[in-house]
Amino acid sequence: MADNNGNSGSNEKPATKLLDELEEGPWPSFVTEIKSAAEANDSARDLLGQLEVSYEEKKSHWKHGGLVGVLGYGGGVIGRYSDVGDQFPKVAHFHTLRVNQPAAWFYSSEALRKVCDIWERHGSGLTNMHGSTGDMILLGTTTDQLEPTFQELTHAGFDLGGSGSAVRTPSCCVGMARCEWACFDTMKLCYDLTMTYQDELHRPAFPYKFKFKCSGCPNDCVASIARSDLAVIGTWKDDIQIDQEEVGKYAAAGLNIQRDVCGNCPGKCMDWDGRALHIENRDCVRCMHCINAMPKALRPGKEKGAVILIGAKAPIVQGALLSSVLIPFVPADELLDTLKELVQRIWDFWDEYGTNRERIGELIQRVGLPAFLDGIGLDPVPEMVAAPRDNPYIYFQTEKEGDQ
Amino acid sequence: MADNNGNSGSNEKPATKLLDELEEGPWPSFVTEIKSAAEANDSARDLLGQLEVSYEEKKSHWKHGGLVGVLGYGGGVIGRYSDVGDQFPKVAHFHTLRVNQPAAWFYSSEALRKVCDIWERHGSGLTNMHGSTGDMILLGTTTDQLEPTFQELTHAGFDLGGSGSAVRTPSCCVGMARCEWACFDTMKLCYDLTMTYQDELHRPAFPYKFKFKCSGCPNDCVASIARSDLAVIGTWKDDIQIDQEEVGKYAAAGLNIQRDVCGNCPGKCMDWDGRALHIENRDCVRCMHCINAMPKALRPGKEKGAVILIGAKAPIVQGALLSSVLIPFVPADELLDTLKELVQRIWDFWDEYGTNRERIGELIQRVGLPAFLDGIGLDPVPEMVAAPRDNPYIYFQTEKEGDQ
Amino acid sequence: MSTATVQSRLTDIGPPSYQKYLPPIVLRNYGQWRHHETLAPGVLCHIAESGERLYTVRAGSPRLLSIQTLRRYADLADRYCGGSLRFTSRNNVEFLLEDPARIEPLKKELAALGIPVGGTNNAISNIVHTQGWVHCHSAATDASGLVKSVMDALNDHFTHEDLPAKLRIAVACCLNMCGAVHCSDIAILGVHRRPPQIQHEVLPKVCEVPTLIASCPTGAIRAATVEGKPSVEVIEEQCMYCGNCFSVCPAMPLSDAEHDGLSIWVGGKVSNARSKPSFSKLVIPWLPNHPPRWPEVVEAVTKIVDVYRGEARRYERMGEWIDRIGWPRFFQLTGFEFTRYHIDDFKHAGLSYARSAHVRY
Amino acid sequence: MSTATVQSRLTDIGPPSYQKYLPPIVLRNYGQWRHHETLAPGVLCHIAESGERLYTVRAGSPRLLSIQTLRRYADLADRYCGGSLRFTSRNNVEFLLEDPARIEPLKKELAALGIPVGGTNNAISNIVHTQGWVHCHSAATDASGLVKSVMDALNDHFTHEDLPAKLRIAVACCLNMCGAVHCSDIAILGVHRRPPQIQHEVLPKVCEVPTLIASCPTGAIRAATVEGKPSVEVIEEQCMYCGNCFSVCPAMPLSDAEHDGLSIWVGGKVSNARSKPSFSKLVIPWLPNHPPRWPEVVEAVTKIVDVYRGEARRYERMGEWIDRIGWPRFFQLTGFEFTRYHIDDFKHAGLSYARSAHVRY
Ligand code: SRM
Ligand code: SRM
Ligand code: SRM
Ligand code: SRM
Ligand code: SF4
Ligand code: SF4
Ligand code: SF4
Ligand code: SF4
Ligand code: SF4
Ligand code: SF4
Ligand code: SF4
Ligand code: SF4
Repeated sequence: MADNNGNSGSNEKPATKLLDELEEGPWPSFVTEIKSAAEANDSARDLLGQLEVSYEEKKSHWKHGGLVGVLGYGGGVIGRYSDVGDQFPKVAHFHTLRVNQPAAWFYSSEALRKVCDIWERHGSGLTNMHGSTGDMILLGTTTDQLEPTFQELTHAGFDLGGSGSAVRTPSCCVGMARCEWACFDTMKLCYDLTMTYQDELHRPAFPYKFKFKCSGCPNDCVASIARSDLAVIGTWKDDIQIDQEEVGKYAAAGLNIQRDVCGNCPGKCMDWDGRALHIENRDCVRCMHCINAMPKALRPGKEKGAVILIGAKAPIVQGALLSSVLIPFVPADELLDTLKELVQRIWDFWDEYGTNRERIGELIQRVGLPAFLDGIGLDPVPEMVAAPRDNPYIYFQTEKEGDQ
Repeated sequence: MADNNGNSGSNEKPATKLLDELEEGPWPSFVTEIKSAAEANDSARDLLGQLEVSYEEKKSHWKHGGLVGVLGYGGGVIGRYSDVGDQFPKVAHFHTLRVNQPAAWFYSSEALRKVCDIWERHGSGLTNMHGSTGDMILLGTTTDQLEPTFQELTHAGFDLGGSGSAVRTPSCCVGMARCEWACFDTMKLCYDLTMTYQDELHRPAFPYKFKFKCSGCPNDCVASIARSDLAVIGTWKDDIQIDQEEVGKYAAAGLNIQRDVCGNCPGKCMDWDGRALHIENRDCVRCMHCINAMPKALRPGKEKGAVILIGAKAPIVQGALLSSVLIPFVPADELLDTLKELVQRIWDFWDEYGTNRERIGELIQRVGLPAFLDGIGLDPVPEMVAAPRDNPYIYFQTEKEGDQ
Repeated sequence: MSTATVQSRLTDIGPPSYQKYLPPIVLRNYGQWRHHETLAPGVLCHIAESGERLYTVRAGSPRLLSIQTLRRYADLADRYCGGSLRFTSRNNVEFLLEDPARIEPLKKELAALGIPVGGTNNAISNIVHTQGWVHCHSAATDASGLVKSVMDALNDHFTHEDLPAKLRIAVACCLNMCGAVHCSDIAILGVHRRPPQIQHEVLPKVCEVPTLIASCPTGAIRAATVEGKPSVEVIEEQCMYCGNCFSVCPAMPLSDAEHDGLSIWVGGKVSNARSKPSFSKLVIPWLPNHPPRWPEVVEAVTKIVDVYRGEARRYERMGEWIDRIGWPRFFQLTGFEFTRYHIDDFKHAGLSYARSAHVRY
Repeated sequence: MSTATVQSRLTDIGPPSYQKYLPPIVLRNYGQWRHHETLAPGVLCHIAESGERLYTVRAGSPRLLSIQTLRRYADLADRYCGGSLRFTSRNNVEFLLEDPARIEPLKKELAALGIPVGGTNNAISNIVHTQGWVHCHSAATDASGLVKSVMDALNDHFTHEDLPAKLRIAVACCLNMCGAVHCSDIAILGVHRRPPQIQHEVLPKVCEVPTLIASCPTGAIRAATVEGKPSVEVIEEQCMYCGNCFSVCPAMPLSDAEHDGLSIWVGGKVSNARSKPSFSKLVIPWLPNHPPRWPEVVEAVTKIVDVYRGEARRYERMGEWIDRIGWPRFFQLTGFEFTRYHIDDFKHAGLSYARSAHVRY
């Protein structure tokens, strides 16, 4: 059946001498995937053709994207046009849809098949599972297919993700669903945040993009500290739970506890005397190393919550940033409310002072953390800095404080 | 006898209610020193008076310095005028002379007395032993006394130090004179450098000041890495010398070698198994800690030399800098020649590109280390950096290199 | 199709509820996991407080997946996992089993499909990557082809947990770094090395000149009149080929087949385990773009992995290992050349200089 | 005097030869020292390969010395040390003896003169400092008086080696930091807190306006015409009181008796032992100038020393200790307030933020 996407069942397979080489070897091949889609879909076939040309010429054949989308949404679709559309008409327009993944990327086979069916009808039959922000990426369709795809998706329970100067699809680690270390419910928080910010996600109105990521513990399995404007990283306040007997078993099994566990502790707060493991919890920085090394013997404490960090981003424009601590600890059950309140104040400040294409992290770099804190009404605490300033260039605000 | 400095033997002691309080307490008192000089010297007495006023008013009563000096020298004297000269005429002019200290501040009693005698005749009778660059500071005299003081000093074997945009008096640690760890002859090098750069020291012709300091080992007892534009810090290339028997004695005497020595080793390259100390010298960063902790058991290796570092300074203007590695190792006997050659190239570059009041460290910050290295003709080596760059903003010079 | 369009139009429904696709065993033990064990590379067992055991089989994926393959995954999920599966934050697929007896049969089926099982613990996991020539205009290289070439070479380290610690590789095809390579153990980054080729004809029509000028981090762009029309010029010595001007203005393309290529960065990490998160550092400024197999890149990455594997201590991530042995020795061991490009000369450059007398010989 | 002036004029003779004033035992064993021992606080014994032993007695000094006191030192050197002595890089005096039997008599004489012996090993040594109101126009405080007040309080830690490690204090009376306080365990730094009071009358006569404008690190100074004459104005919000404008132009004094004061910084070090050299960090942004005894400063410094002494481990310098326990706990233990001023907002500010989830509770 020739469907709306114009799949005509043409039989000409493009010659893909270079790409064919990428079907060899033990790792699953994306070329095989494109070919597989191309069996039934012309745009996948033309993609193969254009990609072979790119491989020959060592350059991209996509033009600078244009704005396309679905009714009432300002984002979620990346417009893409070929500059060799005459040669490969089925990818002349080849937009992708970003679709909100289910939290922690859990699917039922049924849901997965439903998406496949929709994408078979309306797109190239190619996907990314998943994009590096976390979305399900439906790779390649034409402008007229966007709205029908969208409607089918929503009826199947899926909505579009973010693009442009908007909230981007939040993502989270597997957390409580399968991890013993989750210090808060990452999946629920991620879902709640996504629901809370539907409008900000779908209708870009910020100076630039804004990403949320939630990791259940400091192992940070969704790389939130490196890749999100607002990172929530689980941690605990009280003592690490120790099962000394199990510690002994690790030692008996050959783990060199003093050297490999204590010796690698950044808090320098562990001691193993051959019989008992002592942890000076006051100095523990909650790095997870000892727990990672002996998961049966050690566990995070019971008073759980998260650190809130702000400002990560890739290098463009002023250099890459890692997030830094904004609130050292929020109890797990207060996370959502605290975040809602906090994020609003952050966005208000960003809205007022951010320049075009200035991420929140860059804005903080520009105006300085003290001014940012003033702006959002948060008190400075020493946990926010690796160390206090080492230069004496202090803008004293003598008026404010009175003169002693 | 009323000498040239106008010491008239006046008997009026100024009231020094506040300063008097500083004669109490166990630490030797500078007030007592000034009073002691004031017994015989009017300018010391007026200094006391003016200082008391400063203590009352909480402000300095010195005016912005003026240029004064001795014939043919552009520096070595700090001009100083009082803004309460009417009240304290004997400190209306109160310049200091900076006098090159002997290397590592060794004196004979005879030499010391000679200086005292000269300063009794020509100045306030007050000194700083020593200034924080290292000079002997003769504190307070009048313009007409500068030349006579200078002439007497040179005949006693002393010359002026630096001030202004010139080489400043180099300084060094006690080194081979009394320290078992000196990896090169700090006193000789310091002396040789001072002699080599007499002209640059006495006739300011640079964009700004330039300081040399030489420490015999990484303990850096003259703070060269923090306080000199060009730091020479002794180190060694081969293995730390170990006397295992003496190590055992430290252990027996109660030193917790594993925890306090090995555990503090930044190279993570030491192991103490209760009987022998093993050092993986390849990973040793030559920090000195283990040697400091067990001076009888451990010693630097035998292949001695120094690291050359560049660029330290106090915060004004662009923030304080620590020196950084320029040459990772120069054998002890090649130090002087290497430095002479290197320093000339550095000064040429500074001369050409440095702006007014730009220290060499700030120039390097401004143009970038790669450009500086190009400029002085030194190849980049990884020892120069804590880590390679982490941002991808590379100025590729494709022309120069051809295209591969 | 037609059925869908007549239905009411839904918007802002958000993603499926976070619990919607969780398998029953997960729902039963949600937040009640006690600890875990590794049964084999790629096979984990999570034990709940209840005593229930959940088995995970992690399989590699090219990420770019056809619906045909997705349906195959769905079939496997039905056969082995009660119809449920998940993907990981590094784009692997995870099959969640209740019955340990079914692990081996599943692994066999995966093997038959050419899908490797592994990526856990001290293995190399999947390569986080980006669109490349498959879908992006900015790409200085392809991402998928690079990943395939590198993973082919490293596949044994995916299926065996034979490294000192986790080793995370990422690919990004331009400096926008969608692959977030900036904190990876090994990062492969596409780079341009020629300034933008300004298309003066179209520029005034498609770009706002002030925005364009403001976009350049180094101030290399200034207004100019070209053949009577307002346009811009680029001061070439000030351009470091970041491509930000192209992001805001299509009339500034940087692609140049001969000069584009790859750079290699190492020693970054994300986790807070032991050391703090840190950026990757430059080790090879440029390698040529040699599709389809990028032999120079594969060789360089393999070299790094081999040396790391041979030298690092247990639990030492790439960057932690280099921290201990020092960068000079890293360059010695790998044989890579240290050049002026390795020395930072951007904003915080001075802080990257070796500001101590700590030197290894 | 008259004899001197008729002699030929000597210039550029340089300092005395480096060996000129070395005592014979030093000349005999130059470069041949084997190891050393500490006999008592302030008393070292260096043993040469030859077996010879050199005894050092280190005595505290106010640095600002009258010729009367210097002559007294010379006398002691004659009586005990064959006429030779030295000063240290921290302005102490060292008497070098060959005969151990003479140590005690020398110490007695020093005690009688009110000169403490100590400053070695894990003691507090002398305070490196600067001119202050004694001789400098820039001073926001006096240096000598501060030193005296603080050392009076800490004298016992000079005469006893009772600290976890060396503890180095420095004082600088303005941001020029002649005392190089920037890398000290404890730094006391004089600060201005009011913008320059521009003396428009004299400014055009004594300063070059462009140089003056260029001198400001934050660009706070701009040209202005005041009462018809060329002068400058200072944008007050951009001024952080560094005083660099005053250094280049006398018409820009910053002194303000009520607002000048002291700041306290901790955790810097110079040596490469264990950790790398590092800068001191701000802990108290401002304390009032209260001569003659600066009780607030003395109290703060004493507090820091006491807490450090009670909490740090053997061999931990101030900064290394804080690195281990974390800054939050340092502020807790000392009771100092953490404010917005503690957070860097100068050039590299961003790098000082806490860029990890490493948090202590
Ligand atoms: C699809 C995706 C790469 C992928 O293959 O997975 C992607 C693709 C693009 N990114 Fe990205 N980014 C993607 C995740 C990222 C990430 C990673 C992350 O989110 O964890 C980053 C780094 C983290 C960050 O946000 O800083 C990232 C940093 C950028 C930047 C640089 C932003 C910056 O502030 O430095 C740009 C440039 C821009 O915004 O103009 C960019 C721009 C783009 C554009 C829209 C290029 C453009 O200007 O048109 C790419 C569209 C490609 C295409 O044709 O589809 N993309 N982008 C990822 C989104 C998929 C998803 O929604 O799940
Ligand atoms: C499934 C996944 C989370 C998810 O929601 O998808 C996950 C799951 C687990 N991670 Fe992770 N991590 C996952 C991505 C990450 C990431 C993010 C990334 O790689 O982009 C990181 C940060 C990596 C980094 O630092 O650059 C990460 C850093 C860790 C660490 C810290 C390792 C370290 O020493 O630095 C541990 C602890 C350990 O392995 O000992 C950990 C441990 C674990 C445990 C053992 C947690 C548990 O008890 O279940 C899980 C399985 C172990 C395994 O894979 O070895 N996970 N883990 C992700 C699997 C990705 C994959 O397919 O390979
Ligand atoms: C005499 C003097 C050199 C000179 O030419 O004047 C000197 C002499 C010695 N120093 Fe020093 N140091 C001297 C200033 C310094 C300085 C510079 C400074 O304080 O401004 C430093 C760097 C301080 C810093 O890091 O901020 C310094 C850092 C050291 C260290 C490293 C300590 C550490 O753990 O960080 C050692 C090793 C040790 O003490 O274990 C050391 C060791 C020594 C030894 C033991 C070396 C030896 O074998 O003779 C000497 C006597 C020990 C003592 O005082 O405890 N010396 N030493 C200086 C005495 C100053 C004073 O009067 O107190
Ligand atoms: C006397 C001395 C302080 C002391 O009491 O020991 C001193 C005193 C002055 N210094 Fe200094 N500096 C002295 C060592 C230092 C040091 C420490 C060092 O050399 O180890 C530094 C920090 C290290 C450095 O060089 O960066 C230092 C950094 C400054 C600066 C800031 C320079 C910079 O690049 O940041 C200035 C400002 C200037 O040059 O205009 C300065 C300026 C001054 C002036 C000349 C103020 C002026 O503009 O007229 C002071 C004259 C005071 C006076 O009336 O005598 N002084 N000055 C020290 C010289 C004595 C000697 O020769 O032995
Ligand atoms: S971040 Fe922590 S809680 Fe989340 S999956 Fe990783 S280890 Fe588990
Ligand atoms: S979690 Fe990290 S810091 Fe805390 S005790 Fe364990 S290893 Fe040490
Ligand atoms: S720097 Fe080294 S060689 Fe010089 S005195 Fe100090 S410890 Fe001895
Ligand atoms: S000198 Fe320092 S780095 Fe070298 S072995 Fe000794 S403690 Fe370790
Ligand atoms: S890294 Fe660059 S080229 Fe690759 S997808 Fe992102 S924007 Fe496009
Ligand atoms: S590529 Fe980057 S540096 Fe070059 S002109 Fe464009 S924005 Fe400026
Ligand atoms: S620190 Fe400032 S006030 Fe003190 S001597 Fe140096 S320049 Fe003068
Ligand atoms: S004190 Fe410093 S910041 Fe203020 S105007 Fe003067 S130079 Fe500028």
